[in-house]
Amino acid sequence: MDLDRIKELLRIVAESGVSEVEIEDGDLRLIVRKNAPSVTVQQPGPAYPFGWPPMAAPLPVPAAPVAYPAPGMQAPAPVQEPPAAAPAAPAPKVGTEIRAPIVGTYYGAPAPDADPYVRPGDRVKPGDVLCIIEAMKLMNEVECEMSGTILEVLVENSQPVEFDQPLFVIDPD
Amino acid sequence: MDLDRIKELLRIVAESGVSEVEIEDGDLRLIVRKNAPSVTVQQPGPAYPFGWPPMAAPLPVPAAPVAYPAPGMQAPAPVQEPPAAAPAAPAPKVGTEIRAPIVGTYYGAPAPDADPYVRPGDRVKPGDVLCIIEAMKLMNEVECEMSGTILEVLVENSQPVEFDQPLFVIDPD
Amino acid sequence: MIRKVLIANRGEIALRIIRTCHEMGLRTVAVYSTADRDSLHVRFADEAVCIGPPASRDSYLRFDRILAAAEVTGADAIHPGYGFLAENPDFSAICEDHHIKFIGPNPETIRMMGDKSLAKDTMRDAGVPVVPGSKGVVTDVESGRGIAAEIGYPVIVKASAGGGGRGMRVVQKEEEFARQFQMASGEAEAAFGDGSVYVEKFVSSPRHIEVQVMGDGKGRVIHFGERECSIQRRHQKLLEESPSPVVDEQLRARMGDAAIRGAEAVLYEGAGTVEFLLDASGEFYFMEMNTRIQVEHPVTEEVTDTDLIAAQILVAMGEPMAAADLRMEGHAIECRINAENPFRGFSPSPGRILTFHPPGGHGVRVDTHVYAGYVIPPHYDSMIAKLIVRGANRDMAIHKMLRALGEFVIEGVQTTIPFHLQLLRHPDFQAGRFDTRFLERFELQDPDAAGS
Amino acid sequence: MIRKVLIANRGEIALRIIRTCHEMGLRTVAVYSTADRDSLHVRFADEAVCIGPPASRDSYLRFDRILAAAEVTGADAIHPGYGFLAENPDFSAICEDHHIKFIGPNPETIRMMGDKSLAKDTMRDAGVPVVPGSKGVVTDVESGRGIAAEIGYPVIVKASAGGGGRGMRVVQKEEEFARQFQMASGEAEAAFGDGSVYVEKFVSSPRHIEVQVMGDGKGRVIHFGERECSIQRRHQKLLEESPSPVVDEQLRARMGDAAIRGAEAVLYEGAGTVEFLLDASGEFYFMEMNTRIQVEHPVTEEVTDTDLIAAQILVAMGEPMAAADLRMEGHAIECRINAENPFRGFSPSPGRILTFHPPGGHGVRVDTHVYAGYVIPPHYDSMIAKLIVRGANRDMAIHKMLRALGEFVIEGVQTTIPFHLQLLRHPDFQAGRFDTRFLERFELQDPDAAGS
Repeated sequence: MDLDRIKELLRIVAESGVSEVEIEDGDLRLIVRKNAPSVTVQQPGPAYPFGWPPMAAPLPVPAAPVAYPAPGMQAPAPVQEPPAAAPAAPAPKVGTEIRAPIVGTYYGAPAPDADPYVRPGDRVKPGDVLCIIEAMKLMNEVECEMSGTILEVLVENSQPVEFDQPLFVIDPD
Repeated sequence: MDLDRIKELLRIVAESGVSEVEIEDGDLRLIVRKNAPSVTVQQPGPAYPFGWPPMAAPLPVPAAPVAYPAPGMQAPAPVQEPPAAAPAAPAPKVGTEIRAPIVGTYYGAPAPDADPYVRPGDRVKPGDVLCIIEAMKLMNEVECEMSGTILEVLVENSQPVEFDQPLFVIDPD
Repeated sequence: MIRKVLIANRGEIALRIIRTCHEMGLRTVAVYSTADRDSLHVRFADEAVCIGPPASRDSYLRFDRILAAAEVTGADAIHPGYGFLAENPDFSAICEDHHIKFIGPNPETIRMMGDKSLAKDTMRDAGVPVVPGSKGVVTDVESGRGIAAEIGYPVIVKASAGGGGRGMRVVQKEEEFARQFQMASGEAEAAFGDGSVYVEKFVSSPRHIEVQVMGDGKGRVIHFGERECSIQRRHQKLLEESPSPVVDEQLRARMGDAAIRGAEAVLYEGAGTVEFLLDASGEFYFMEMNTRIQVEHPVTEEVTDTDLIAAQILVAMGEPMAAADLRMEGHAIECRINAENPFRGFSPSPGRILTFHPPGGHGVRVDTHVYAGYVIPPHYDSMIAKLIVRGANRDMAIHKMLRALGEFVIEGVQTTIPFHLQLLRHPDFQAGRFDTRFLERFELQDPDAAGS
Repeated sequence: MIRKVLIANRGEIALRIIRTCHEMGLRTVAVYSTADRDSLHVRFADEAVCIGPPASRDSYLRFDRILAAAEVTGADAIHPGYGFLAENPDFSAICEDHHIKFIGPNPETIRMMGDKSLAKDTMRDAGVPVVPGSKGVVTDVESGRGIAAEIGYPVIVKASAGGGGRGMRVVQKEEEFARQFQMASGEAEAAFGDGSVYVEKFVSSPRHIEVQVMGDGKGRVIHFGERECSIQRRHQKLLEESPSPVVDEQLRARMGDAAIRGAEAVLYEGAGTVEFLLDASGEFYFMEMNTRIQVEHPVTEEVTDTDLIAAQILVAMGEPMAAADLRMEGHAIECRINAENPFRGFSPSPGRILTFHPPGGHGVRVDTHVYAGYVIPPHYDSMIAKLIVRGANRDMAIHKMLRALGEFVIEGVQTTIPFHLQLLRHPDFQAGRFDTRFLERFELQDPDAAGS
């Protein structure tokens, strides 16, 4: 399970009104929990030092952090491990990863109702458009830099991607 | 070089008026430094919070700590390593250590001008007095619990000893 | 004048005292058992003397070995910390005999406050409110029953020499009195070798509120406000805060005055804590006086901007205490981080700490003697750190504590951090609605059991 | 209303901001380069987005990538920290364009204060004392020489776009003027692509004193007292404290008033610092204004009992600032712990931290993003921790800092801890006798070279 699935899951839980979700998938166990309801604490005295006015609303309790597996300090668990290494994902076929050159929102097709640029099994060559990453209202086409066969598409439409995030697995010629 | 030698050295440096002493002995390197002279800091305002009066005298700067070799946190260097393990001491003959049963001041002889209870090479048997440890004005005789030959006396007259500190090395029969 | 202080203790409080001594320009001597060779109080003291094997009775509780260590190192004062010999009148007396300054009250005061009946009588005579009950110990069931009838049920039968809940029985009605009385007395005899008990009114829904005082030994006493210590599990405090969410200016003044009256009556010297029970109607009753620094003293330090250890030492040096108005600012909370498994009945979890990363930043204080690689010895108590935060008000302090606990990484042993996180998120805790029995009702959610 | 804050920075300041955001109930987004995957700001943020490779110009300095990260995470505000984009007017402007609140001043204020000549003119017009010198930039040697003759030697020639000592030349007498002028201008051209310089009176034995201000953007500004930042090595601050040992109540009021006048004149919004040179006679001159939070802000927080990051965010949310009197209590010192070898010209010492044990206890604060096992990347600055202490007065703060530095264990890399220990023991430092050139005279004793 990669970071983005976790993000997506977080968003879904946040919007669902459900207070706790637990997922087990192979060795990975992920628990997402939302806040205990926040309570107004009646507190006399100044709410903010140095003459600041009281806060308009009580501060919400921060959400419980996502239970990433075993975050050791000595060798921190890589939170943004590429999905290839995550036990939850099916073992990808051997190949080369094509990674995101920028941060933005991924689109696999030129328009919502259009066919995707590439599907697993497609042959690609240098210069072929693989996807679009939207950043700051600009649609940036990501072009292929090698010839080969697409083995896998790793992200989903309109999903946010970060720099260096694997997008495709390609079997180069 | 054991802790007590370091203590002794510290005391000597403190009394000497010398500001720095450095000793190299085999692999061991020990540097003892005294304070930089303390300076009265002119400081307006209260010297002590919550209505305490100003201190009578300026606070002295704490003494620089003795430079024990490599005090790593992961595996702290044993500060009170028995001298047998210290590189500065001559390698002791193989034998059994007789350790101090209490904290106090070590005396090797019944009186200042008397012969010592034991010397290296002396034969001892159970019940023989080996030394005196003075604690709280009481002279506590330390008796031998085995038969054998004294190989080494590890502490000096009127030196403070702590619990479990090796005093003698004995070659048991 | 004090120039070199021997600290007759271990763990975080030994390090706490060493730190302030060094800041005051005083030399320090640590004493330690062979189990504590690698503890930070040994590392950071100017001198360290091994005094015995791991068992406390052969090391940290041995008068002779500690005094011998003071003699061989030339220490002119002994700070006892808390626990061990801190409230032992004989130790205070023997230090006096050896012309070593005991940083704490004189033997008579310690003895008097250590005897619960005598302490209560002394306080009552000084005009401090006490729980209605027997004057002194009750030796037979019949006179006990008479007193109980007079003050009204429910009553509590308590061991005179007790502590930690042993020899303590609540009696709801007269029919049960004889049986409960005999059980309390029997437990007291077994636990303390002293079966004497007293009988008093049982205060329901009480809060444990204590007032920090400091006396100069000549009859002047000042107070530093209160601490709320109602979050207890089997009489063991787990979280403390200052101020209490239910104590207002007027109540604080009344409790402070009472604490000062009591301490002045015994010409109290040094730091002490007067513990009160506060009932739901706002009435408070003297419980006992602790004649030492407390584990939870940092919350008072944070809101009153004081160093209480430095204050103890200054008083011991004979520095006069100037008059000062109490000024409390902000709100402080302390969480005790124990090596215990909160999901297994707080069972001890000794062992090697593999990873230790304390939280930091604005308003966060950590008092600890441990580090990555440290082995928690099984011989002593399980507290490995105190996490203290200060915020502008209680709400902000709670949020700061949640943030700090969330950053605290300890691996290799179980700790009470998950307990504190759940407690601090509890609506009743956030609202300040709790008493000393709150944790009996509090349901801890075990995350490992969530899916089962 | 701000609900989610993206922190466009790294290291300790990113973590510092995340902590306060969480305490305020705000969500946080960290951005990071591939070199910072293991940094604590990534671990402790609610979300983290990788924005580029290690080089700052491809990650932390890239407007587009940071704004895209804000877009995909739905952040509604950006906190720039210090350094990187914090004083970039174009970044502030582009945030405005994208309806993302930039936590800091508006682009015009940043631009104005970033131009040293314009800043100086603005301050002079607002009645803030400035160093006598050229009005605006000087383009040719002859007019420069005329101005120098008017204000009297020594004078200093400074790059308008400068910083960090580049494009800066002191001229002692008229004969040297032409040569030094041309060298300063040439350096400025080379370093900043802008050869314009100005000429002003050279203040000898100056102290660097700066005043912390906060403005609401509507013309109201308050100040939080001064910081003493004269302990500098090649214009890099190493130790800061508040209050300054040489600033008394009256001087503080005068400097504070001047800082407020200047900031009010530009309708200043958010946290800012007005830097002054203070000469030996007690006269002070405006140097420059930093339109961001400073590295050394914690010393002000400690003595004024404020959270300046929270204050920045509250101002950005439009919360009104109430009138308040400045109250400074106690004395705070910050030591910058850099991964540098002080005995080898403070050369950087990147690498893996093997052991990391920060000091703790009463009055000690540590702000750091590192931990045992952390690898310090060679791409960014070398600061790995800030150690801040607060004591009742300067003397006690110095002793507390010595105690805390003595406890700080960092193994695997060289640090500035030995430098700070020697500095704090220096009689002139302890007496408060120093200026910005103090470290040029300060002789560091290398313990490894002591015997040779």
